[in-house]
Amino acid sequence: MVTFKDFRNQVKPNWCPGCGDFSVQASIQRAAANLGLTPENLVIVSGIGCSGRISGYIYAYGFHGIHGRSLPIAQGLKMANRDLTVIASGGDGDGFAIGLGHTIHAIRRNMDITYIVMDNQVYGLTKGQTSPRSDSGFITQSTPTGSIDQPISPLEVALASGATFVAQSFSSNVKELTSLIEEGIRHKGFSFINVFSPCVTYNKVNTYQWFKTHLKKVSDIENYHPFDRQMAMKTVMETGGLITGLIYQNKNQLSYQDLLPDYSDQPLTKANLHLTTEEFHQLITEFM
Amino acid sequence: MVTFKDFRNQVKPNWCPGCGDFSVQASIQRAAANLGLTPENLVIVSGIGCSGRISGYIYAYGFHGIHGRSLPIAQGLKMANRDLTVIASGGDGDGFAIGLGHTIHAIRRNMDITYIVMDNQVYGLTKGQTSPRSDSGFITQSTPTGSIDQPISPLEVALASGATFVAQSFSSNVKELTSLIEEGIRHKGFSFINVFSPCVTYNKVNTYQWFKTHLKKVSDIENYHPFDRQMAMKTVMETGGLITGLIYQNKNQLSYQDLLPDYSDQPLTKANLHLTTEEFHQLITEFM
Amino acid sequence: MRQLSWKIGGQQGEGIESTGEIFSAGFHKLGYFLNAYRHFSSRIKGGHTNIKVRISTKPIYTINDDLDILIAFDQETIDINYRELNKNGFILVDLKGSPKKPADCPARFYPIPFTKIAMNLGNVVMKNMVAIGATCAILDLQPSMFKPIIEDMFQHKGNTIIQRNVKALQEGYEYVQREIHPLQTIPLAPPKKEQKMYLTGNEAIGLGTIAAGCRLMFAYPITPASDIMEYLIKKLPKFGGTVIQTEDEIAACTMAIGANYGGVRAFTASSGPGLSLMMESIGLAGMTETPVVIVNTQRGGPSTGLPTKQEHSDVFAMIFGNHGEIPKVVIAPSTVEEAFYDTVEAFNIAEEYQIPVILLTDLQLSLGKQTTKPFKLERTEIRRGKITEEMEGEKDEKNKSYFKRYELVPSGISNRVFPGTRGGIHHVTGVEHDETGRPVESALNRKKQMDKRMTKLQTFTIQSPFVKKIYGEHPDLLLIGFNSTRGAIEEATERLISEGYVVNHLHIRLLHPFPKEEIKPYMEAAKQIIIIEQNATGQLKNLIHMHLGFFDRTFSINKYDGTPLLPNELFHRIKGMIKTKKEET
Amino acid sequence: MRQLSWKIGGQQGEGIESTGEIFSAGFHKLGYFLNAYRHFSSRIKGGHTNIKVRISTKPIYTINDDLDILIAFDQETIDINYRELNKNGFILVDLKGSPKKPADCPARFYPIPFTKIAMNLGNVVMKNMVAIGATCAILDLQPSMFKPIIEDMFQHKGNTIIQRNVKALQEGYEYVQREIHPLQTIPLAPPKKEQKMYLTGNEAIGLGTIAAGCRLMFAYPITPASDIMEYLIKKLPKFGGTVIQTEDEIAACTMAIGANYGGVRAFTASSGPGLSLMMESIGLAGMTETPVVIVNTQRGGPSTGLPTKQEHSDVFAMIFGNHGEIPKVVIAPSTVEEAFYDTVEAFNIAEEYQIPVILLTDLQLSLGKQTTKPFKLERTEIRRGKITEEMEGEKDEKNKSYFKRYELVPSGISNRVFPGTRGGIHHVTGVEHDETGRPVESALNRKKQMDKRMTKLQTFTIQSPFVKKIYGEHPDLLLIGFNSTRGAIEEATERLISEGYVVNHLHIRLLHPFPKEEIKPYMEAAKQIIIIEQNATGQLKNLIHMHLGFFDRTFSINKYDGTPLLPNELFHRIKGMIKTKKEET
Ligand SMILES: Cc1ncc(C[n+]2csc(CCOP(=O)(O)OP(=O)(O)O)c2C)c(N)n1
Ligand SMILES: Cc1ncc(C[n+]2csc(CCOP(=O)(O)OP(=O)(O)O)c2C)c(N)n1
Ligand code: SF4
Ligand code: SF4
Ligand SMILES: [Mg+2]
Ligand SMILES: [Mg+2]
Repeated sequence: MVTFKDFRNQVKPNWCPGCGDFSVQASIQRAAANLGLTPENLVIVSGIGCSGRISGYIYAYGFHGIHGRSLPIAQGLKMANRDLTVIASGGDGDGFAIGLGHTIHAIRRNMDITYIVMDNQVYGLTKGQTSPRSDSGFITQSTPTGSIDQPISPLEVALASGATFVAQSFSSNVKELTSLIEEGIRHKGFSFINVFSPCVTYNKVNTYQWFKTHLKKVSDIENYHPFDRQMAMKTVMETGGLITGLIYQNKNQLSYQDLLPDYSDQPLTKANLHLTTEEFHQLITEFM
Repeated sequence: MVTFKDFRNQVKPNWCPGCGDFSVQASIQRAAANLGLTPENLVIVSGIGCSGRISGYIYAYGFHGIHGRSLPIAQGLKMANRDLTVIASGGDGDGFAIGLGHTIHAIRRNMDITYIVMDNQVYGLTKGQTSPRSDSGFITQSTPTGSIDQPISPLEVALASGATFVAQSFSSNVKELTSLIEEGIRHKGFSFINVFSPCVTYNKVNTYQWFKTHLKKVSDIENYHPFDRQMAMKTVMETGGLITGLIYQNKNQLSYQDLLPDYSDQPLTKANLHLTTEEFHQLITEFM
Repeated sequence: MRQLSWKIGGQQGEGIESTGEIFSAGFHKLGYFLNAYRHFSSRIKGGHTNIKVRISTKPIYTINDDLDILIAFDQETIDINYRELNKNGFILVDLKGSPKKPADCPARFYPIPFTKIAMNLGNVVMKNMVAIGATCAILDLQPSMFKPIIEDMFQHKGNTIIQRNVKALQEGYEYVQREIHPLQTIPLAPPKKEQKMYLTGNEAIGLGTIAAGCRLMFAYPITPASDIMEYLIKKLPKFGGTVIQTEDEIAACTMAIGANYGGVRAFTASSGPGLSLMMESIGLAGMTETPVVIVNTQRGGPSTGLPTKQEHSDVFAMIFGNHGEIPKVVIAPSTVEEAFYDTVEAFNIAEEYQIPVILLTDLQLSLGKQTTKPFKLERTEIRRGKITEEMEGEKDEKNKSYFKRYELVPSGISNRVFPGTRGGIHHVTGVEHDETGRPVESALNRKKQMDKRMTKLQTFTIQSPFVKKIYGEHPDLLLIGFNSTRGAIEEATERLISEGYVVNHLHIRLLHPFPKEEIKPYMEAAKQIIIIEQNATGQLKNLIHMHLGFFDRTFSINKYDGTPLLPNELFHRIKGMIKTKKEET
Repeated sequence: MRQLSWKIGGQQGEGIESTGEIFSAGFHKLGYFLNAYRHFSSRIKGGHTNIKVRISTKPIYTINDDLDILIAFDQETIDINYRELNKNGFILVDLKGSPKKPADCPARFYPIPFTKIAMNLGNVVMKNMVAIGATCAILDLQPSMFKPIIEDMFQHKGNTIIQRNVKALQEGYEYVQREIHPLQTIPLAPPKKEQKMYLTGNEAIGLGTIAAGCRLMFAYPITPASDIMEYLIKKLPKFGGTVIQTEDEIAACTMAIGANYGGVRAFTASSGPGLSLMMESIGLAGMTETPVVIVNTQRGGPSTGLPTKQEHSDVFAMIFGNHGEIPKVVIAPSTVEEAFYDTVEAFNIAEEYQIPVILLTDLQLSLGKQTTKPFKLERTEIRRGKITEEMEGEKDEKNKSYFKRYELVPSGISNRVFPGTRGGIHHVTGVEHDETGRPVESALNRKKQMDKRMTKLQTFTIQSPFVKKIYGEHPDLLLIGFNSTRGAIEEATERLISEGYVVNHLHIRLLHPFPKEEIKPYMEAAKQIIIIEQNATGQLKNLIHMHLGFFDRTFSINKYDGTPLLPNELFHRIKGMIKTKKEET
């Protein structure tokens, strides 16, 4: 039997002690074990940021790409080998600033991959500038008098973009997070999971304590059911997005892979590259 | 008195006869005249696409930039000269494919500019490929068996991104469109206006006729009032976005210019560039 | 006549393009060698457009300067193009709009009621067929030769349409025969009968990718590259793959990188603006040693520039554009045939060396159509380089091993392994890393890994890194070019030789790493060297200076007005520059 | 001693950086010349970091290879750094963790209870102050000299904190005086008293932008450029402007272009990955003739590479990275002082020539601190080039005129006019255009506008396009470098001269357009030329080859392991390469 230890490696993360990303790492490892995945069939693609380092801390294939582009890399990979479990991951700057366009287009495309954002509402690796997730008024190196931009709402944007799986969690709640990641991986389509993952060094506002007092579980909301997109949107708007759990899932929408006409059932990576003489002949005859 | 003729130039648009963009052009000219703007204080910034050519067809300052970047150019310009009326414009590929990140960030930033998307649900200038606005199943050069991506909903995405002014119109309805552009320009903040502007050459589905039978005015919806964000979102979701009029406006949110601490009231472009000896001395003393 | 130059012009949207198609398809079927180039502008309807088709009994790699027959649908077409006409040329112009013959035009001028004939038959677009019919009369050919092509082309539109078009063809033919007296026909010499293909460079590239075993293309539309995706979206699904139209070029390139990392041959194609956006991704491919092929169909720059015009101004950007230093290969085919074979090789090189490979074409090659020998699958091969298959993975918890993806081997080329392979787990990162891909900042490791990467191409070359036509050991002139100017240079060379000059011609295929040692002897042997390129700053010239010097003997011919460089034009420019006396014979 | 080299090392997050700050601030106040460089890694807490401070009685432009005093908070610091120590050097190491002296270390080794003393005073971070106090004892200086600096630094934390830190300082001092016997102090020679500034290259650039009248910065955070935005966001609002943190570098660059078009001096700053993303925007600026200044603080490449390390690998990408051909200027300052004045000039050149200007620095210059002469506002000027003010606009409907923004004037530099100006209406586009900015595709217009743009820099140069130190007319050696290697090259030159070689040194400031004619005589005069740069492929060398050749006489010294090139190291590498016999005297 696989256990989460199978997904551990010998690398000591260089995150600050107490960083929220540790628990995200652990949750991915647990979810992978619970689902009985094997390390060689799991790929963690990540962006650049403190969070982006995660691909090096899990015993699985890992691709640490460039800032904001984890999703295109992950999608290209998934297209190449549909049998792999592909998890894309990165920070809130990575996914909602430089990578925002890709995030929304990946949501629209609905490939069967899982995207985990480690949302600390700040730029960690570059030493504490505002992120698109920073609250207005938030004071950072780049906004010494407080941010004046409206923060982005990941849940609203994901829902508005037609996401088929939207979840949110808090890195302290490893149990909830693990099970959401499992569900995300099981979901046949693009799964978007935003995780509040506190930066203990540069975000002194949205701390563990702050989240503990502000977050609410959707499972505690009466009559909430995550298959109603309008209800999901309404609830997100009403709560300012401070909810956790499975926010929305659409199980009916087919994934990109399943919609693609003539897309090989076998992983493309296993395909025979050589054309037959006949196939080639047919191709060139068009021009003869 | 200024009239729309003041905003006409001698250039004959190279759009196809019947292209929806002609009316968008006319509506901008009318709105500018109705508001009593002068050509030299109006700047049309545009992206690349058939739609992007619009900056050359209006007698005003015009900046035809690069694909997907009309909004950053427009924002930089507005920062330089807050007294100008800045209209950014472009196609649905420009604003929702390559430029989508900028669109949402511009919405968040809420500078006092007006953004008009000429939405023909296809790539015109590059000869008819799918755009992020193409319906699924839409057949184009790049999707001969029909698009399998979910189309983006401009209204949902704009609302979800915290837009303070969201409107939609149809290029056939010059009256409505003109008045929405006027309101957009008057709005103190970022105004997002999506315009269904049929491509008569490459979109044989979403035609003038199609829109005529499918669009509904929000003013015809009972009890609709555009100051309720939740109602706006709900209505957009229910109607599949096939509505026109002022969808949402938030008059209370200050614009970026108004929130920016110490931002010069005078256009920065008029500022004296020279430091006084004293100012300079103060700056370097810190390092002495 | 052994060759004929024909042009049809009118407004965009009038069907000029498909008329050119039909016309050349006819001659292709007869067995002639063709070369066609379309002049068009960056708008959908309206604006002058024309297609020039050159027909010959022997292989040709360029259109030419002259014109024998001009079909004009409007006065603008005459005004823009009549200067190209030969003295005995023909202008067949639509009577509608009362066309005028320019005063200084020596060609024969025949207004013909193209529109009227077509309208009588029910549809104005058929004026195109009328024009082809009229051309037949002048060439003394039976218009029925176009019937099968019309049938093929209009098959989906039904029989009536086909018949009407055939009628239009016939009426055009008959009108000329009936009304023009005396009609001095210009019959073409008969063609050699052998199998040929007639296609664009972009189509050849598309074919090449399939032959290379590429199964995924990721791309964002842009002129003049979009055809490649439009061709492949029709073909790749037949092989289980597909084309994904991405949100932008950054996504296109990084998706292609992701797919290659996953073990599938994948690529992207774009033009200047798209390539500029891919610079960061190209660096990622270089640093992570992930193969990726990128096609750049050059067009007029800078910025949006001249999207529908010919230029060669991205050479340096392709070689040096990304920040930091990576191994990279830039290949520039010069004919449709090369475009095919070089595409296959691009995939081989990318995988063998685990690097980004840029296939650099230009608008003239990519969009222009050429007759070529049928491509041979046997002439291609698939070489995937070092790939480690399934291995005994360490299953014991304590002893989990990482695969040395970046092992320091003398060649610099370590083994790749695809995700999903047992025992192959490793980490990939654009950050400097150790042998297993773990980010490491130490100076020692850095130097080793940097050297490893740069070693990969230390001795790299390809078979014939340049095409050479050598006519003498100590030539008066050495002409050097690349991409689609090849035909023009060859024809200019022939004329120079016929005037008694000794001229050699090198056409560079491998732009980077530059084959300097191989080229050097040819440069040393030449009295004067002229570097011919379609850009303003002389990028190939600078590359040659950088690697080889020869400042005293190198001269430049540059063209950057967006139009193709043509044989006569080039001949005259070269003649105006010749410093050396020709060898007395 | 005339100079001292001091280093403090420990884990990131332990306050090493601020200790270096305080330490050097003290000597700066005393009037010494300083140079400081921080070794750090791409993580927030943990991982070895150190700061090396060199203190001298005369100007210095680099840190050096040697070390007199090493303050170590852990064994790792000793192991990594002890080899730099002079024979008579000192290691002062925290007693905690039972440090061991490496067997081959000749320096004096004194474990001191830094942590314990600090803990006794209430906070472990004060071990830094204890260490500074200990250093004072060795230098025979009163620790009270640091009091005003501590007061300044901890002002906002209140009096108690200040007093405790002063106490920690004192106790460190006293501990050494009390416990180390015999204590061989190494007193510093007294400094020359004159006003000086002590700051980083990035701070100098920040100051330069303000002095240039720049009022808007648009940027996306990235090491090692972020400091510039962080400095300016504190200053620009005082002048009515601001810094906008954008969603990415493409937005940053295009916003800066928009603002410049609007008439405000605006810029962006980034490093390699950001610059790669800006290539398309840079082309837009070139094509639309919109001024824009872009700062590239180079770091280790390719891709994410070595974000906290020194390198020079973006030279070619800066000059040639964008597709298509535009006029562009690339300036590379080599000292903090030059960084300031060159920044001002960058804005002047951008506006005068209406082009993008890239200010190329490197990590060592951008983040390293240097003592420099106070900047003088009088030495700067603001030249905005040709700007048309308010004009008589055509008000009559029939006669609406367009301003000829791209008028074909001989210099190629037409008048600009800002939106909002009456009579100035025109169109701006990245598409090829006519004199009023209307998109035009004709070959004739294309050539004219292309020539116009390229003409702008035909004869361009700047005052001293390179810094020269000429010691002889026919030197044995000519050393050529750029950016922050200047100090190392100067010191190596001095040693070579002291050994009897005749050595000249050129340090290139204007990388593009390359000042080839000016440099040529110096190259011709030299027996051997060594080009020194921190990259693997020899980019400056290639640039020189391209423009000037001299293949037979040019040699390369490259370093690309991420660490700065230091004077001794360089001296030895040069000596190992010298081909020419030194002049007999
Ligand atoms: C193109 C590019 N621009 C900028 C950077 C610098 N950079 C590295 S990480 C980062 C943002 C980090 O924030 P986030 O994505 O929220 O991750 P976190 O560190 O907070 O986990 C930036 C701007 C880069 N590596 N590449
Ligand atoms: C970076 C870049 N990529 C691609 C292109 C090619 N291109 C020009 S316009 C366009 C899209 C046109 O679609 P849209 O924005 O919807 O405008 P429309 O023509 O439909 O009005 C594209 C892909 C380009 N100019 N620049
Ligand atoms: S800086 Fe913040 S996000 Fe980065 S490792 Fe430290 S706590 Fe985590
Ligand atoms: S192609 Fe479509 S969008 Fe472009 S001009 Fe023609 S009708 Fe308008
Ligand atoms: Mg973050
Ligand atoms: Mg469109």
